[in-house]
Amino acid sequence: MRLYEFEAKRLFRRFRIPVLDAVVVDGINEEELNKITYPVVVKAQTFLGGRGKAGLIKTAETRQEVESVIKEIIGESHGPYRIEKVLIEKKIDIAKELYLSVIIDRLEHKFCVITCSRGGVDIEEIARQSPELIHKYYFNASVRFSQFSARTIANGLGLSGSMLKSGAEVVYKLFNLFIGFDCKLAEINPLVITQDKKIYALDAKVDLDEDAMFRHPELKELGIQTRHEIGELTEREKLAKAAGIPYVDLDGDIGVFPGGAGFGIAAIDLIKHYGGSAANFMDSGGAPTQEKLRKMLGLLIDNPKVKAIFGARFGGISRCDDWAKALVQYVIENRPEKPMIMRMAGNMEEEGRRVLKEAKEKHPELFKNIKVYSVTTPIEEVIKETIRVAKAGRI
Amino acid sequence: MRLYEFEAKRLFRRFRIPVLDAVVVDGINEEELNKITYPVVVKAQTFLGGRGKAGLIKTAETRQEVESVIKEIIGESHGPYRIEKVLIEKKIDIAKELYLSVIIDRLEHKFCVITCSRGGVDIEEIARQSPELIHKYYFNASVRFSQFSARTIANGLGLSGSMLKSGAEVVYKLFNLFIGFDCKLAEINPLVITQDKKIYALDAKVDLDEDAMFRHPELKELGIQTRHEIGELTEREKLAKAAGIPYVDLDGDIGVFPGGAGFGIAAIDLIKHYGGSAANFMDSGGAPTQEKLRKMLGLLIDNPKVKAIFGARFGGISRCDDWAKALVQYVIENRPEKPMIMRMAGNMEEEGRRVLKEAKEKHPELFKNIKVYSVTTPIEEVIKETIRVAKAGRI
Amino acid sequence: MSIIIDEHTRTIVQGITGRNASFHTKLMLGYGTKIVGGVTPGKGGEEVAGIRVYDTVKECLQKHPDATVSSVWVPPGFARDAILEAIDAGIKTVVVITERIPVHDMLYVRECAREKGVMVIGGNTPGLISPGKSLVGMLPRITFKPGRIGTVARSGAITYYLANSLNLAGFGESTSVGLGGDPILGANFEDILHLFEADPATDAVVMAGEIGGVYEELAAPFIKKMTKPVVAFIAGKAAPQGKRLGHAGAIVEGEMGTAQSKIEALSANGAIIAQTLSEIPELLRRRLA
Amino acid sequence: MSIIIDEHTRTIVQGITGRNASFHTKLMLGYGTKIVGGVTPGKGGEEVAGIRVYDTVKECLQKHPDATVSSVWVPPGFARDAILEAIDAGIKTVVVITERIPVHDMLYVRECAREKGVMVIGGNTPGLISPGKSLVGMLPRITFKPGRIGTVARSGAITYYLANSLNLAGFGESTSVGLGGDPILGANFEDILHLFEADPATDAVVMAGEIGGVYEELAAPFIKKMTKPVVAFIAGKAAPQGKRLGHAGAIVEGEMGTAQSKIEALSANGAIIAQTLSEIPELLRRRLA
Repeated sequence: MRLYEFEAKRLFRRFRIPVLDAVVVDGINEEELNKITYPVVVKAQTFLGGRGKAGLIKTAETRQEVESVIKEIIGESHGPYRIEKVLIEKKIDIAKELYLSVIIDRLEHKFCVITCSRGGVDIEEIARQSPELIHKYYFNASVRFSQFSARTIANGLGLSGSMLKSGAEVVYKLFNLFIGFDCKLAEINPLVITQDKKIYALDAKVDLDEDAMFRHPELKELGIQTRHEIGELTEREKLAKAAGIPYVDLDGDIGVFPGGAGFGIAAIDLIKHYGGSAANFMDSGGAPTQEKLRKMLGLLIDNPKVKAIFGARFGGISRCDDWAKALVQYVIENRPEKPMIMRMAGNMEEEGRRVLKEAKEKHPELFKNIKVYSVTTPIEEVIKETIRVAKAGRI
Repeated sequence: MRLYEFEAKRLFRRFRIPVLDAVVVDGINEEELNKITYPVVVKAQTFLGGRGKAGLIKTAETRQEVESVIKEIIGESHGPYRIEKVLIEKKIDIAKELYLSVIIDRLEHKFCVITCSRGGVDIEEIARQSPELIHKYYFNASVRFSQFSARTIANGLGLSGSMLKSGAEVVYKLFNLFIGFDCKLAEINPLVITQDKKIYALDAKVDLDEDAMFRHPELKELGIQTRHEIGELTEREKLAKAAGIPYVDLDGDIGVFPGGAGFGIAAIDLIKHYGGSAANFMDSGGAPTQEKLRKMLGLLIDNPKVKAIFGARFGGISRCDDWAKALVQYVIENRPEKPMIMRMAGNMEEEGRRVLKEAKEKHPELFKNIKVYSVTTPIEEVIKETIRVAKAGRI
Repeated sequence: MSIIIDEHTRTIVQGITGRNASFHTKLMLGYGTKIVGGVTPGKGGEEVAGIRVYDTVKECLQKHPDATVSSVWVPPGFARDAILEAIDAGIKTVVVITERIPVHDMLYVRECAREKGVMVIGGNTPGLISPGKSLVGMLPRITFKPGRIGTVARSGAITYYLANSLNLAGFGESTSVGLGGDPILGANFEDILHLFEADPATDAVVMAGEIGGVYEELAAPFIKKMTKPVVAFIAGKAAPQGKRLGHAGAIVEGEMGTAQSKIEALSANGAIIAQTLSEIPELLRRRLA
Repeated sequence: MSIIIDEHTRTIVQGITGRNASFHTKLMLGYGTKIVGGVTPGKGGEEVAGIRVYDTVKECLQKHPDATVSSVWVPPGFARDAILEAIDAGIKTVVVITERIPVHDMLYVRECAREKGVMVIGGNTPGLISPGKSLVGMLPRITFKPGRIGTVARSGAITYYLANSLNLAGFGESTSVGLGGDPILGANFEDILHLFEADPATDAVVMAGEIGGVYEELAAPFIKKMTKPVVAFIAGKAAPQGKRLGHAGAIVEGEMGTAQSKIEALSANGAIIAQTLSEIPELLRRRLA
């Protein structure tokens, strides 16, 4: 989960990484703006880089200027984001800009500190053009990070004298923040040294491990909540999120009601391969409850773009009987008319089939648009059938 | 540095190891005693074990009783200690008593958790008589202590069901306390389980590493100060301690003014071997300042029991010139009459000799009782000479 | 023959008293898997499906020293500790069903496992099966049949559909291994390919990967060295870039994690790329002919 | 020949800009010790006694890759980090002058050192000297003369008096090693006895221990296996039980730490026990005759 700059800087403050005094506003907030001493830099809060080039970082010398800059930036778009907040920091005299980050290197399965003596610019660009400027230092997850490593890293950045010590301090603290908050990324770009030999994290980027949030209640104290991280959510995505269902809207007309995420991704490929178009990505998670399964189904049925639903349940940790019961209850309660082409196989399949059969005998009219194939029909035949139905508009 | 039970329990509380509600008093403190609900156990605070047998743990059912018990215990002697405080805890119904400790095993160079299913008694006694009841678990200093280790240890204590979990919690927290406060020992004897299935550290013993105190400012917050740990201090020992000089009073008449601690110990042996008797142990530490050296000398000169002083300086990290200057200044300022038989060799010896020679030429009368041998006289000859002088009462 | 587990393998179940674990313990026993004990701290002495529950893995192994495989079903916050407990007690293969284990925890666990020569499979794996011999995890038995194709996949459901496609076309599996869907895994494609290459009962391997991570790319060079054919199916070709699709392992990250990058790396090293599941049997047949 | 250091040894000094370190750097250089660089973080580029100061050990070793020994003079709170830095950078012998290093720190450092095959001597050691060849630490040169006796002691001053007694009687040292006075040490008696036993330039060993700790007892069994005579001097026979004498290493703890226990263990394994320093040369002479 990526954090906004102003959120990341709250973590920095907790670990005493030096950041500039700042205020965050979502408009002309008198009280906050009264705290400012000029000149200042006003920075749009967004998840994307390249804010400078996009005109989303501006300086202001006076109250009048700062107000006009705030009005100008807030509400602007930046890629998929609408700017809602700006961070206002004192403008400082920069002598040097550096780059520093800690990441997880998934090739090496280690923590990796990356530095560059040229900061404030696109680091990937530098890595391509001047790879010799980039230093990498690897650390095993089982080893305690030592002060000497921090000094060696600061030394590699060309720092010396008192700056070696304050630079090493920042490296040490950033690494500890990375560990302490279960980060996937903790980045300072640029790390600046001022004319008067002070060091500040001028920008801050943090990407947290969603799966470790349960052990960081302190994030809530810091006012940081779990959120969808990339792009704005559609209304349906918001509904799904509220129900704890990973869900992404796509452009097609076939609603995909799969088992796990991996097959959900494959199903989108296969639908495209056979000439159809998926309306969504969705994941049921490990062993969904019947209630969750009904909610998942509802998301698809209620989507006006969806012409047919492709469903697949291969019971592993999830059980076919739960799935069948959820389907039956949903159908009886909501009487959907959209065709559903499904396939059910795996653990507790027999019991699932019994549930479906009983319901169909009892409410034949409700199940006339629903087909549930078994393990003997290849999954891709079911997909092809769904595409045919979606195009025809009926079974 | 050993802690009193009530101090150790403050550390326990910080690590959420369950202890009973308690008050600590050094007499009839109305305010504190009003907090008590009866019956209670009144426990003398002392560094030695065997308080029960010594009659220093007593129960009381009423306010009247508790006051009389307090008056009885405070002021009592226990080995070399005078009881100054008592801890008053609620009396509980004990179902089971266990033993649990974490120590540093200097043979293995590892941390070691020791458990015994029989607690509340002398553990060394059990180790001798029923060694099969004692379990030891070793842990490397570089490895993080895991919850599963705590469970395995609790399991080895015969705990099961909900008690397994609460026992493992105590093990886990005690180990973390041991690490967190740089302990040499953290012991709970007994760890009790009550009739209603609660677990408490009924006693608490903690021995801290003096050399790690600098990184535990939190001890001060907890009201725990550095102190001499074994026995009561003599007045001279208190003076030495205030000056940061390791010093122990002994029974003899030869004041020992050595270099390091190791030779200080050897000198006591050698004085005894040659028929003399040392008046003290003393250690100058790594590289003493001249001021510290003068204070060391003063401790010996001012001791009426001391008839002669044996001094030895082998300049290593300490320097002969510093030593000589300190001696000269002390002699000029204090004009001591006690004979001093010394030997000086090692780093900066030449400069030291020059300093001594000049002073002696300037103040011959002050140095008439002072002899400073050189590297060519064996140290044991100097010791023998000092013994002779001490017996004769003059050079 | 088969890899990792066979009819002689003794296994234990960590977190056995949980809802899913106890249900699947019954299914595993029904399949013939030799489960000798379960572990749930604080529930020592209870029984699940006739299997004795112990408080610690150590105690369990003292009673059943022949157990070499453990499956871990505990909640994610306890997974690291449970895996370390299994490793410390002497278990040789740990099958981690638990999903969404914190990334830092898995990095730590991987190091301890590698140091002790222990294979950790998962997290978020459906488990593995050597059809007709043993099943450790929660794979549906119905779809797997004894045979001579080894399969290895990241996604659970794809593991099932692979076997289903193979079986409908007359093939069966020597062993099917689910690597797991979490972003940091214990065993990876390369580890399993090594075992299949050495297994006399395996004629060919089908591997199924998906966007995100780098495990497919890392395995590619070894495929070149293999004597057995490898068919690869990669999911996520149609996934929109930058959209987060379900589990964290499926985030498209950099150039290395894309379906394109994986397909190119695998194909360049001699893997046969399958576009659909149903064409896999035909691709195998051609290479094995 | 000699052990650990000789005339070819290149050394560095960590904490070189401190008062004691810079003073003793001059003395070491005066003795002929080959110091190639110093390290003090934040003082890179300065010079001490003509020796270049670096910010990190790594940088120092990049410029002087032939350095194998480091002496550490930093304050106790920084010792652990400095020793780990030396080990990480590839130093093979770390001589820790710093005294009163926290016990937990030294336990951790010991493990890292053993894992990497690095010898850590100290903490609270005066250092070591191979007379006429090299001196690392702060031992007073005047008392040491080239010869064929190896000495090893915990206390600094006793190291000096040992050599002094030997020299006054016509002996000299191959190497004299101070183990250090801290309670947890890197190298112990046994480690050094092994080296002396293997050193062709050493005819006999004098070891001096003292009350507290267990290093003397731990070394005793090896003495039995040695071909060279070992004379042992143990300080603390007259120390009152339970009194804390100076540094923590000298606390009498349990039955194992007493002078009596040490003397018995050493004597039972063939060490010759010296009651005084002055009788050591005679004891040696008798055994070497």
